[in-house]
Amino acid sequence: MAELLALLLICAGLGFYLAGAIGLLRFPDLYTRLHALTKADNLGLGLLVAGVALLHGSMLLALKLLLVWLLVLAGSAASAHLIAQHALRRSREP
Amino acid sequence: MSDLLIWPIVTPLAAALLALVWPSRATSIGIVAAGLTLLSTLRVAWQVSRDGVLELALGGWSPGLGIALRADGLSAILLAMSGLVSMAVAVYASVYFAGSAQRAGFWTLWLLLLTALHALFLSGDLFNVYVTLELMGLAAVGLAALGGGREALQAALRYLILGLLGSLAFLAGVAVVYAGFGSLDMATLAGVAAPVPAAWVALTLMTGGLIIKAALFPLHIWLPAAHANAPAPVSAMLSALVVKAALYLVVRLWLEIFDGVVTSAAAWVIGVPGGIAVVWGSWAALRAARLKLLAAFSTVAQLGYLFLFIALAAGLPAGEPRAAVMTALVLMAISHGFAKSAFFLGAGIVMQRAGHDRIAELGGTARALPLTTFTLALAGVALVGLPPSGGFLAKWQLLTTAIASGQWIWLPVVGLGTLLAAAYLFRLLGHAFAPGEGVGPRLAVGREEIPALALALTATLLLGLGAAGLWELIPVSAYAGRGL
Amino acid sequence: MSLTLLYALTGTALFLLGLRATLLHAGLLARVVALNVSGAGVFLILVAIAYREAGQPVDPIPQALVLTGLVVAVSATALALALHRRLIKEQAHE
Amino acid sequence: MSGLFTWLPDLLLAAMLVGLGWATVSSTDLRRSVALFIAFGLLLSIAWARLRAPDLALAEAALGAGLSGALLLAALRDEPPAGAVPEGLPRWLRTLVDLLAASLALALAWVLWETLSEPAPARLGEAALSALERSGVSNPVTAVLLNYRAYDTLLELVVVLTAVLGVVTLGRERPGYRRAGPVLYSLVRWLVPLLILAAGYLLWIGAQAPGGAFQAGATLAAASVMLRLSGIDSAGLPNGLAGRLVLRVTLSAGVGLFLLVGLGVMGTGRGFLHYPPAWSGGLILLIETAATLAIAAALALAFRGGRPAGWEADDPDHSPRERRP
Amino acid sequence: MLTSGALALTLLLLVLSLLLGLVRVLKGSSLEDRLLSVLLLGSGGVGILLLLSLSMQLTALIDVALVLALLAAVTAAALTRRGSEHG
Repeated sequence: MAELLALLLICAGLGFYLAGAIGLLRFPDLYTRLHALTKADNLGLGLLVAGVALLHGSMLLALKLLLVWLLVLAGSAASAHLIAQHALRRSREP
Repeated sequence: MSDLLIWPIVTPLAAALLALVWPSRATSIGIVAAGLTLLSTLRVAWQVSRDGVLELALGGWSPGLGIALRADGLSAILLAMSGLVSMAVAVYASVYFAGSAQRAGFWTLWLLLLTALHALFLSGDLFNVYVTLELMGLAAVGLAALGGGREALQAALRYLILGLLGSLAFLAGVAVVYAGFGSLDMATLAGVAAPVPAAWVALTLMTGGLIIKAALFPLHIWLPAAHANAPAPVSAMLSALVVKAALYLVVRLWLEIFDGVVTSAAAWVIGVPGGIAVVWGSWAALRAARLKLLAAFSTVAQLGYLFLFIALAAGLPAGEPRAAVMTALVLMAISHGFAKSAFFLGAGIVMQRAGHDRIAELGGTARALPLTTFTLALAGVALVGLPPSGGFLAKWQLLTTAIASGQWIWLPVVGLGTLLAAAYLFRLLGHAFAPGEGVGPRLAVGREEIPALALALTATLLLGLGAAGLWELIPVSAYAGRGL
Repeated sequence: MSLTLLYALTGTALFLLGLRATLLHAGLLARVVALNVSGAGVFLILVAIAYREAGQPVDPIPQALVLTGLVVAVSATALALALHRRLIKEQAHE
Repeated sequence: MSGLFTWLPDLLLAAMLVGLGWATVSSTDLRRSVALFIAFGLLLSIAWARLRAPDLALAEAALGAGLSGALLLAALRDEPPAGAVPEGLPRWLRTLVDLLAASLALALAWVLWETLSEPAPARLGEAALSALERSGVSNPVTAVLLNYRAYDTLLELVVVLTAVLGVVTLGRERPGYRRAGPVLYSLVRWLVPLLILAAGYLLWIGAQAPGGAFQAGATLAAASVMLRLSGIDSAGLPNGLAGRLVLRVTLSAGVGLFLLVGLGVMGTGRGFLHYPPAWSGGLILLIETAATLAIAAALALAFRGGRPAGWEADDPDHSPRERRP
Repeated sequence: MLTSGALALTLLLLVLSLLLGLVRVLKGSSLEDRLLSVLLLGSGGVGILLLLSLSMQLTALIDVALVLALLAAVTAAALTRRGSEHG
C-alpha cells in the first residue's frame, strides 16, 4: 500500500517536472518561464522526495531527503530572484 | 628494503614546503636541499652499480595493488645527472635571483620540479607516471612564466596547453593498458604485454602524448619560445632535464615494456621525424638571432638524435649491439643535459651583463667574460659532438650501428647535422671574439660562472673519458625481462 | 552491448571531440574548456572499465584514479586561467 | 520490455553527454560555452552515479560542475571586452587534425570494443577488495586513495600545491565583488554554514561510505567562493601578516602531514607510508583532515586568481613592466 | 517487480524532461535562459539521483544529491555575480 502511494507521489512529481520542462520550452518570455520552472520544479521535487522517502523507509534518510528538498527550494528561489534581478538590471542599463 | 629510493623525492619536497612557509630563507633552503638531493641520487646510483635493480613496494602492498619505486641502470644514471645539474643550477640561481621579487616563488617551484623529475625517474607504475608528468608540467610552466613579459607568458601558456593534451593522451593510453592487461605495474606489464590491438593503441596514445612533451618534430613548436624566454636557470632545467624525462619514458615503453610489440617498421615512425628534427633544428639554430633561441633550437636537433637512437635500437634484436645503442643513447642524453644546461647558464650570464642576447651584437664578450665564453665554447664542443666529448662517442656508435644494420640513410643526416652544429657554434664564437663594447668592461670571475663551467667540463671531458661506467650500468634493467 | 561498452564509447567520442577542439580553437578559455571535456572523456572510459553489473563489486582502482585525475584537471585549469589573466594584463599595458 | 526500459535512460544520457560535449566545445560564444560546460558537469555527475561510482559523483558535483564552473565564470571577467580573435589554423592543418581525431577515435573504439566485450578479467579489483580488511577503512575507493596508492595521492596533493603556487606567483588576485543585496545575503547566511557542515560530514563519512578529503575540500572551498561572491573580500581566509603565515602553513599542511606520517611510520621499522594496521584508520583520518584544509585553501586561492594582498612580507608589486632580474 | 518497472519508467521520463531542458539551453536565446536551464538541470539532476538511489540500492546517492543542490546554489550565484563590478 505504502509502495503504491509512493509510486503515485513519484509519478505526480514527474508530471510537474515535465510541465516545467515544457513551460521552459514554450513560454514566451523569461519571467513566465522563470515562474513556471521554479514552481514546477519545487513541487515536483517535493512530491518525488516524499515518494522516495517512503520507499527507502528510513527516518534518517527521510530527514536527509527533506534537507535536499529544502536546499533546492531555497536555492532555486534565491537564484530565480538573482536571475530576474540580473535580467532587469541589464534591460535597464544596456 | 630500499628505503633510500624515497630520498631523492622526499628531500626536495620537504624543502619546498619549508621554503613556502619560510620564504625569507628560501635560497639557503634551496641550496642545502639541492646538496642533500644530490647526495641521495649519488647514493642510489652507487647502490645500483653495486647491487643491481632496487625496488621499494610503497606502503608494503605488492606492486600492482600498490605502487613500486624502482631504480635500475637507466634511472640511476638520469637521477645522478639530475642531481648534478640541479646542484649547479642551484648555485647559479642563488646569484641570479638574489634580490629578485620572484626569489621565493622560484625556489619553491624549482624544488617541486625536482621532486617531480625524481619521482618520474623512479616510478614503477604507469598511472603514477601520469601524475608525475602532470606535476612536472605544472611546475615547469610556473617556472617558465616567471620571466614575465608577453612572449614568456604566451610561450608558457602554449607549453601548458600542449603539455596537458600530451598527458591526457598518455592517460588514455594508460586506460587502454588497464583494460587490456589488467595491471598498471610496469614490471608486470613488461611480462604480459603481447602484440595485440590493445597494446598497439595504448602505445600509440602514450607515445603520442610523450612526443609532444619531448618535442619531437613537428610537435616541437612550443619548445623554442618556452625555453628561450624563461629565466636562464629555468631554461637550463627545462632543456637538460624536463624534455629528457618524457624521452626517458619513450625509451622505457619502446625498448623495454612493449619491446615485443614494437616492430621495426614502427621504428621508422619516430626515426624519420627524428632525422628531420636533426637537420631542421640545426638549421634553425644557425639562423637564430638570439643566443638563447639558438640553444633552444639546438635542443630540438639533439632530441632528434635521441629519437634516431630509439628507432635504431628498436630495429635491433635484443643482445650486445642493442645494448651498445642504448648506452650510446643514454650517453648522448646526459652529455646533452650537461652541455645544454652549461650553455643556458652561460647565455644567462651574457644576457645579464649585456642586457640582451642578440648574437650579432655580442662583440667583446670574449674579452669581458673569458670564462663564460670558454664555457659556451666547451659546451658547444659537446653539442657538435667533437672529441673528446660524450657526444662524440655517442654519435660514433650511432654511425657504426647504422652501417652495420644497413640503415645508410642516417649517415648523411648525422653528417649534415654535425656540420650545421659546427657552423652555429663558430658563428657564435666569431661574434663573441669580435671586438666590441656591448658586454661592458671585464670584471672579476662571478660566482655564477663556476657552476656553468663545471657542467661544461663534465659534458666534454668527464663523460668523454669516463664513459666506461655506463656500459656496465645500462644493461641493469628492471623492466627488460626478455630484452637486452 | 553492455553498459560498460556504451559509456566507454561515449568517453571515446568525448575524448576526441575535446582533443580536436583543443587543437583547433584559438582562444585560450575555449581551449581550456575543450581540454576539460576531453579529460572527462578519458575519465568516462576508465570508470566504464571499472563497472560491473549489480551483484558484483565494482573495481575501485580506476575510480580512485579518476578521482586523482579530476583534482589534477581542476589544478591545471586554475593555473591556465591565472596565466591567461596575467597575459591579458600584460597585453593591456602595451 | 523491461530491458528496453532500463536501457533507454542510459542511451539517452550517453547521447545527451555527447551532444552537450559537442555543443560545449563547438560554441563560439565563450559565455555560452561555459554555461554548457557546467550543465555537462551535472550530467557527468549522473553518469558517475549510474556507473556505480558515487565517490566520483560527489567529486564531480563539487569539483567538476561546481568549482571548475566557478573558476571559469570568474575567468570570463578577465576577457577583454572585444577580444581580438587570434587567427586559427590553416585549412589543410584543420583537415589533418580532423583526420587524426577520426582515426584515433576509430582505433580506440575498436580496441575498447574488442577488450570490453569479453567478460571482465580479474584486473586488480578483487585484490583491492580482499585486502580491504587490512586497509583501516571500509570504503574501497578511500582504501585505494589513502592506503594502497597513497603515494599517488601524496603526489596529487603536490600537484594541487604546485598549481596554486603558480597562480600565486603570477600576479595579484582579482578585485572582489560588489556587496551582496538582501536576497543573496540571506542565501549566503544559511548556505555557507551548510557547506561547512557538509564538508565535515563528507570528510568523516569517507572512511566507510562515499566521500573523503577531495570532496570535502572542494565543498569547503565552495563556502569561501560563496563568501567572496557576496562581496566579503577576505572570504574566510586568514588576514594580516600572521594570517598569511597561517595560510601558507595550511596550504602545505596536506602534503606536510602526509610526509610526516609517511616518514614517521619508518620509525617503527616499516617502509615509507607503510602504516601499522592497527593505526591505519586513525592515520588516514588525520591525513585526510589536513588534506581537506589544504585543498580548500588551494581552491579558494585559485578562485581569487592570484595572491592576496600581503602574501609576501614586502609584497612586491609585480607590475606588468617588470623585466627579468 | 511493479516498483522496479515503474521506477525505470519514471527515470526515463525524468531524463526526457532533462533533455527538453537541454534543448532550451542549446536554442538559448539569452544568457538568462541558459542560467534557467542550468537550474532545471540541477533540480532535475537531483531528482534523477534520488530515483537512482532507489533503483540501484545506493543510498550514498542521496549525499550526492545534497552536494549537487548545495553547489547548484553556488553556481547560480557565480553565474549572476559575473561582471557585477562593471554593472
